[in-house]
Amino acid sequence: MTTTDSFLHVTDTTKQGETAGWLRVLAALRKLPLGLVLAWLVLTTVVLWAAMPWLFTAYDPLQGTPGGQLKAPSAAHLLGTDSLGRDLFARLVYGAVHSLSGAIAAVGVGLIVGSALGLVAGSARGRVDTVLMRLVDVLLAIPTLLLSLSIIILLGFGTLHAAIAVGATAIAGFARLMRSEVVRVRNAEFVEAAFGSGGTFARVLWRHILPNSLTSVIAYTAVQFGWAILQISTLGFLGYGAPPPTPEWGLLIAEGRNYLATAWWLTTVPGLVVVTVVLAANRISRSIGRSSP
Amino acid sequence: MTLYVFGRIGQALLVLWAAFTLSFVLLQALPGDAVLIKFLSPDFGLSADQINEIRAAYAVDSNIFVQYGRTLFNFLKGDFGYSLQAGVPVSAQLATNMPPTLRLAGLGFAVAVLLAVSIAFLSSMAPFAWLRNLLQSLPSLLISVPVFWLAIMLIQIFSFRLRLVSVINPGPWESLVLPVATLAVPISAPLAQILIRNIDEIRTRPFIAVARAKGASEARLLWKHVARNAILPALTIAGVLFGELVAGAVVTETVFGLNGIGGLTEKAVGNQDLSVLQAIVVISAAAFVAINLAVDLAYPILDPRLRNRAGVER
Amino acid sequence: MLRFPKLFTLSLGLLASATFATASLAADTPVKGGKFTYLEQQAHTNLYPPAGGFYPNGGILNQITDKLTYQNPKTLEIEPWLALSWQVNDNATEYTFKLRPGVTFSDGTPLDAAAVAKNFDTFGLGNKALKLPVSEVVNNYDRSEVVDPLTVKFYFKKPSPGFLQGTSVIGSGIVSLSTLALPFEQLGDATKIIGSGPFVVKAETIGKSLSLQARSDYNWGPAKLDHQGRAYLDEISYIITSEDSVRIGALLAGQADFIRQIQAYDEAQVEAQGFTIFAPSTRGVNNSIVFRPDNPLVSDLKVRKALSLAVNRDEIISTLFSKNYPKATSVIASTAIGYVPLVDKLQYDPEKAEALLDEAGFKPGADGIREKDGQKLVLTSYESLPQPQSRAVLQLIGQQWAKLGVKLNVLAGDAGSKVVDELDPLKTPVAVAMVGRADPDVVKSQFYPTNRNALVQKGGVSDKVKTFADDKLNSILEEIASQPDREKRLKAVADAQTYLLDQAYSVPIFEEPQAFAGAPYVKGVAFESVGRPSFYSVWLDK
Amino acid sequence: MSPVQAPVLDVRDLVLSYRQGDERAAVVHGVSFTVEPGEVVALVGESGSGKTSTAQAVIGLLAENGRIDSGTIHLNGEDISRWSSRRLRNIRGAVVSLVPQDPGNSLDPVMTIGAQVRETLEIHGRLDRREADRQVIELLTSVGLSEPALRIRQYPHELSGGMKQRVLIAIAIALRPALIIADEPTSALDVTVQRRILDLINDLRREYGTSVLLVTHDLAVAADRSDRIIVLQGGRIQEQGRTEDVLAAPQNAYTRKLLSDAPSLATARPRPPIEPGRPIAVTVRNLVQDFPLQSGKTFRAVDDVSFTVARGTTHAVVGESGSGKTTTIRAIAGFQKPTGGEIRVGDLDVRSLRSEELRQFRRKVQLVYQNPWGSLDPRQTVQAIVEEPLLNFDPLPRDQRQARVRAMIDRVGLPAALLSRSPHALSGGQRQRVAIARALVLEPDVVVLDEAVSALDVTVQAQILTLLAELQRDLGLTYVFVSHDLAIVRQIADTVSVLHNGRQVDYGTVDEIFSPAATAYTRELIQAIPGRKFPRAAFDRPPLAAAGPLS
Repeated sequence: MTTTDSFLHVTDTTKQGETAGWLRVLAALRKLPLGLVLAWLVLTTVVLWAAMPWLFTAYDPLQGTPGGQLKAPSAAHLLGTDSLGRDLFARLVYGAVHSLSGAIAAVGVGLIVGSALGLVAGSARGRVDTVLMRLVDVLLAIPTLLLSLSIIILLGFGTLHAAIAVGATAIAGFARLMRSEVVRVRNAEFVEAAFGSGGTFARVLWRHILPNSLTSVIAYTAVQFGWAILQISTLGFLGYGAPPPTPEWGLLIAEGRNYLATAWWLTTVPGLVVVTVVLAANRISRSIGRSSP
Repeated sequence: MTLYVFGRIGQALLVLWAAFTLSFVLLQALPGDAVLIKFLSPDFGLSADQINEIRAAYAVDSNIFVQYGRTLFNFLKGDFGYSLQAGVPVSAQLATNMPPTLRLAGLGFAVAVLLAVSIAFLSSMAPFAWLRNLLQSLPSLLISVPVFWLAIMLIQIFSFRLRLVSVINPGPWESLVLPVATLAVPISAPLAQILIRNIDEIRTRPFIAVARAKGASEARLLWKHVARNAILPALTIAGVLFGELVAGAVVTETVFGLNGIGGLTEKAVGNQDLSVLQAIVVISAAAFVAINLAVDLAYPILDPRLRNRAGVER
Repeated sequence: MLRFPKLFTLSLGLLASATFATASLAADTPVKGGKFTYLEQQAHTNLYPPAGGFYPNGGILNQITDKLTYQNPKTLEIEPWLALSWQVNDNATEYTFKLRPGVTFSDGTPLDAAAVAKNFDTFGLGNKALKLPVSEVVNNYDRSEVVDPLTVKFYFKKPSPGFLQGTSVIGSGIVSLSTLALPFEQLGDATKIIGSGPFVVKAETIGKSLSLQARSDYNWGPAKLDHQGRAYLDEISYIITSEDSVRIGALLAGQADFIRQIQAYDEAQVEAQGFTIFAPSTRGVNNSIVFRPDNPLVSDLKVRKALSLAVNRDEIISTLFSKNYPKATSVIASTAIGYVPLVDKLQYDPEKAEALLDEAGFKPGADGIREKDGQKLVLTSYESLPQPQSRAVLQLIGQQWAKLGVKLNVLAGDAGSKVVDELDPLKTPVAVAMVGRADPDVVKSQFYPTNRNALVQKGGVSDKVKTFADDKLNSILEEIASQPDREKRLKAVADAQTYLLDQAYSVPIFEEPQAFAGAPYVKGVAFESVGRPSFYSVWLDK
Repeated sequence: MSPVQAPVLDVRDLVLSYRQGDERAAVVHGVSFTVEPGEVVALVGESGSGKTSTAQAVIGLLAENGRIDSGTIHLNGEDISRWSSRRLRNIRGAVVSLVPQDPGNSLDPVMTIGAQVRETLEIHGRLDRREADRQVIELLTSVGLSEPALRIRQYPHELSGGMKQRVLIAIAIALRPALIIADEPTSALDVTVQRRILDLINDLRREYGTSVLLVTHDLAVAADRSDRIIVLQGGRIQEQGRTEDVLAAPQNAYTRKLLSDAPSLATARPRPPIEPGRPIAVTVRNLVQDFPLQSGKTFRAVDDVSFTVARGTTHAVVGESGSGKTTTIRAIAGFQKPTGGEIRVGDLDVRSLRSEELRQFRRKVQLVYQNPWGSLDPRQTVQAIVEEPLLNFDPLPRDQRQARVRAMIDRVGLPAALLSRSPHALSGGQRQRVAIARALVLEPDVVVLDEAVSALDVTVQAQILTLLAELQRDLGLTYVFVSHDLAIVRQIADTVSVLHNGRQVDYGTVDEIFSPAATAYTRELIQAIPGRKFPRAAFDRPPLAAAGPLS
């Protein structure tokens, strides 16, 4: 009932003249929850940081000003400087690309491997399903942090390797979700109807099962994105993250914590940035989860 | 029913064995070994020959299959081997480190459940809409905070600035306040999210309307009808929460400098103290498997709908 | 709501510091008793005395064991302790010690000639069955002889001039026969270490904390100290607190009395609040970076020279450190024995550095990084956790080198990868080096292939080295370890310093102190000659 | 029922609205009616008519975003329309109670039956535990539940749908309220159960003198069971009056349409008999279908069912839930391999088909599902849905393919503008038309319809049935039609199989089945069909098109 009504309402408004086009956009935006708008704003800003950091700061993130170290936040250095006299804001801005790409790579690994596992398990069923899902159980049974640390030691240090290590621990979650979604969708009548229309297994999988399973997987991906940022920064904290002087956020928090007694901003601000970005990712995930039909 | 129970136990043992094997392979693949790491330290100033002798004495270079067989056999006997780094048997290390971790994890979990349940129920009962909204978004915030950062901040604020609790030489309960708070945050958040979602979902069910039509008050609805139905499905994430608990314990114990399995893990990874790591993996995997098994077996008892699942077919 | 208690605590703090100030005006008579909380950065690894070179190990051993001799940290003279007197033959192959009577281990057994002989037999020869390694301070050891219950004599195969000083170091703490009968791996358990020191291990939580109790019958401290008899403190609580911010925060918040590893950037704040900084010199090889010439990138002397010239020590010290961290003027510290100032070999000259790199054939590439025959001049080094701000120092050196077109990767790896990679010159062409010991032998310890082998020469533990070995250097180092004549020995030390800098194997940066901080009421803190704390004379003025 | 007595319920000018985003949408516009003591008033309307909202407002259970904008609701003389929820609590259950729509989901799954019935007594705080238990057993006995002492310790999932509805009725009558609101109390139940439940409500009403507000979409039920009828459409009352009067002489056009569209035995006109000698399109012989159980045993869902369907005719498979009717047709459509017996469609033996043959077989047999909300992929457009079967088989050029899709959409009576819409933007009837278009686009011989109209409102139902008949006539289709609704079956089918517990109890032409010669079970089914009070053939309605031609 309500969906139909709101749909009709939307079509009505689109019929109005184009003169007030941007007003309508504004009105639509106003209808969005404020939190969601802020979340997108945060994510857009951070993506811009990653893409064009030079637009946001004139300082070099790697070359500090010797003698200008550990300066408190001021007009010249918005967020102060670190122990080598590097501008913290510049390091945050330039670090976005490392943290984001790390998180994206991690989620990518989990998404691709996990979803593939889940898709196969959920659509093949039977013995294949049992074996794959027990395998996932094994992955879950090994403490995630221990697993990521071992993988990093095995692969060597670096942003990418940390991402893979985090991604490996995300596989199980994706696999489970994908499988349950596939099983749910597989049992839907429209899937049987698609087989009834003469669809082959591959076509039905591609046309119906996959697209209908994806909404929750995408919502989960957004959550995992935030989670991956946290995990990568935790690895950085434990000394297994990106090598210095990479201004990766986790490393910023980790390095900054030693200066807490003297320069509290060095760890507090990057921490708040991470919280904000993860929060934004979670908020967006919720909105994706809700919009699913 | 017994067939089902035995089947589940068999599967659990299989998962445990696979976790042991996977971790064994993973750990063996790590570069270096504990002997090298320990004795190569320049503080000993040992020569190459001396180190080779020590390596031989610890038999670290024997065939990997032999080692696997021996380790597995020893584990089955309950012998976890010897920690090269600490110079004590692993079982002794576990004996000293397990109780504090169990205490921390147990309390952390209890506080987390309490927190999650209060957030979830208050978020649907609180008097003002803005308060309800605030409470509903609280779990998102809690889940977004890096645990180690939170720990550092809590210490700075509550111990060093406000001087409310001492982190050095604290009393037995004082020592737990901040770590438990730290640990509870990442555990409570997903739990609260699930509870909120379940509560929202249960509240739309027809039987709630029927209970309302009986004249039930909101409190009665919540406690008698919503609560039980909403909490039951949350049990299924107990295993996952346990994983969070282990990861949280590593970070918490590291930051607070507490002794426990988490701190032990962190050090053992750094020193590649394989026998310690292997023991930790097996123990946590066993705990994970046991928790999931317990949930699986207890679920039918708690949920009447599943009670006669294996008996009469519906 | 929050503001009020904050104000309250603040005023309380002011009040407290005011009381402290008045208290410190009181007479400086040591107060007996009290519990002392000491925050250590890292857990001890093993308490076999020769393993005491590791600071956390030494910090404990220094309280629970006594040594034959006492090296006066001010004069570096060797003074009596457990040995009342000693004799050395001319070519330093025979040492005779007269022991102090009435000394007992904490388990009640006597500390006599037999016990001392067994200790040095073990330190000098090792014990394969028990996996006990040889001490790095005992060179060319042959055998011992118990002359009478209070006289012990040691024989050496070759001259061992460093042995007398060697008896005064942490690594030569005397432990009971029962301790020496234990296999190496059990010596990680502090409660099993039975010494004769002023404190006894009461309880231990491995990796976390240690509780020491004063021995009330202790009466054999170093003879020339003012303080004799038992320790003033009743109890010392060692707590491993690896977080820098927690250690400093706890000290300032009054939760701890004394901490190790306070970083230079916190010094100002600590002193501003009336706390005391202690930065005893370690008198050994300076905090340096060293090259592994087996790696073709740094096999050319010109390259090493250039990199050395491009290091701006003043900038490093002014940015990261304080007055407690003097600029290096040679390979070893200016307070070390055998030090020769070599300032002219440690200049900062970026232009010359560039010229040398050009000469060596490394030309700037498209990305600004120099390359030669397709090989980019990209170097890698692990940070060294025990060294102060090692990561920051390396990053700053990396910045300085970057101006030259040289890239330095700084790794912060796990202990395992670090140990393995450090053996491979191809993986770690650059490393951080530092060792403290108040004897010229320290230079040999640092660079000799079968010791710490800082340059990773062939003949050491590593099987990754292809060719590199510097026989000339090694022969100088051997000379240091075996030359009985003091003058000739010091000459060898000077030669070693000159040679190491001429070859640009080592780039000394600063003289590394051990930095401690104590609460204002902590009095009588002393340090042995290389900066390990001794709490024997500590008392609490509160 | 004397007019002097005050009405139990007096609703005046009730306006209800729901908040949607920033705006409010009114769903009930000024509804006024009364319910006298002891009277049954039926609130009749299709989905979206506002009948349920009105009933919810009376018991104060409007959804959170709903609101009474104006008007009054007098219950026993007191206006409760402005009462706080706290105050409303005191009358809920005690003065006014509810028999809900969906017995399957209306009992708390983790609470015993006893506790749930007792709860009403507890809330209105009267008794100690033992006395309460005694009353609970008494109540369960009075609603005709067998073994009440056992039932109070059971959980809802252990009870059948009809038993659950009895429990819910016991809850509703526990405190002898003045008014019971019965919101579609039987629409989720089989006809025979439906009849017993409605009888029960009627008996209890008579016994206790309680008034009933019966909310239903089923005019037949309303006709049989109510004293007065209120017809709602679009939130407005179209007509209200004594049931006999409204049925006999409806004043309002909408009411007339409802009456003519409502399927009922009385109004349904059987199709002309089919001429003998038509070729056989579908043969089912000795069909047996077993399902393995977890315990290792097997459950026999279909046991020895045989029938044939002549080409161009409609065969109805009739039965209550669990009778095996759906299993039978799924086997025909090739979605299940029968355990035993034979199924032939044309000259194909369905049992022997392997995967690719099975796929080709789909061109001949198509299935239309009961629920048009679940059988269409929510992510596809109408165009893509109808086009998909063509993509699976005929490598037609794009423009030809689209032309066929457009033609088919037009054939099922949908405007071409809908092609770009997605299913959730369509009404239920439109969706079912799309599902039919998808089934027909391959030009199959046989269409299997699984309760294809039972989820739809009566007016829509009538339209779809008409469409199906037309398509059969024009395209010569053979239908296998599954239904629980004998009234519809009588209208559309030529031959009928009646299934009961997996066995075929009756098989023959429509006339034979509806004749007294049928078995007792079939007769019971027919007896249970509501709508007996409908005036016989009062509204003329053309019979559905006759069986299709032989093409």
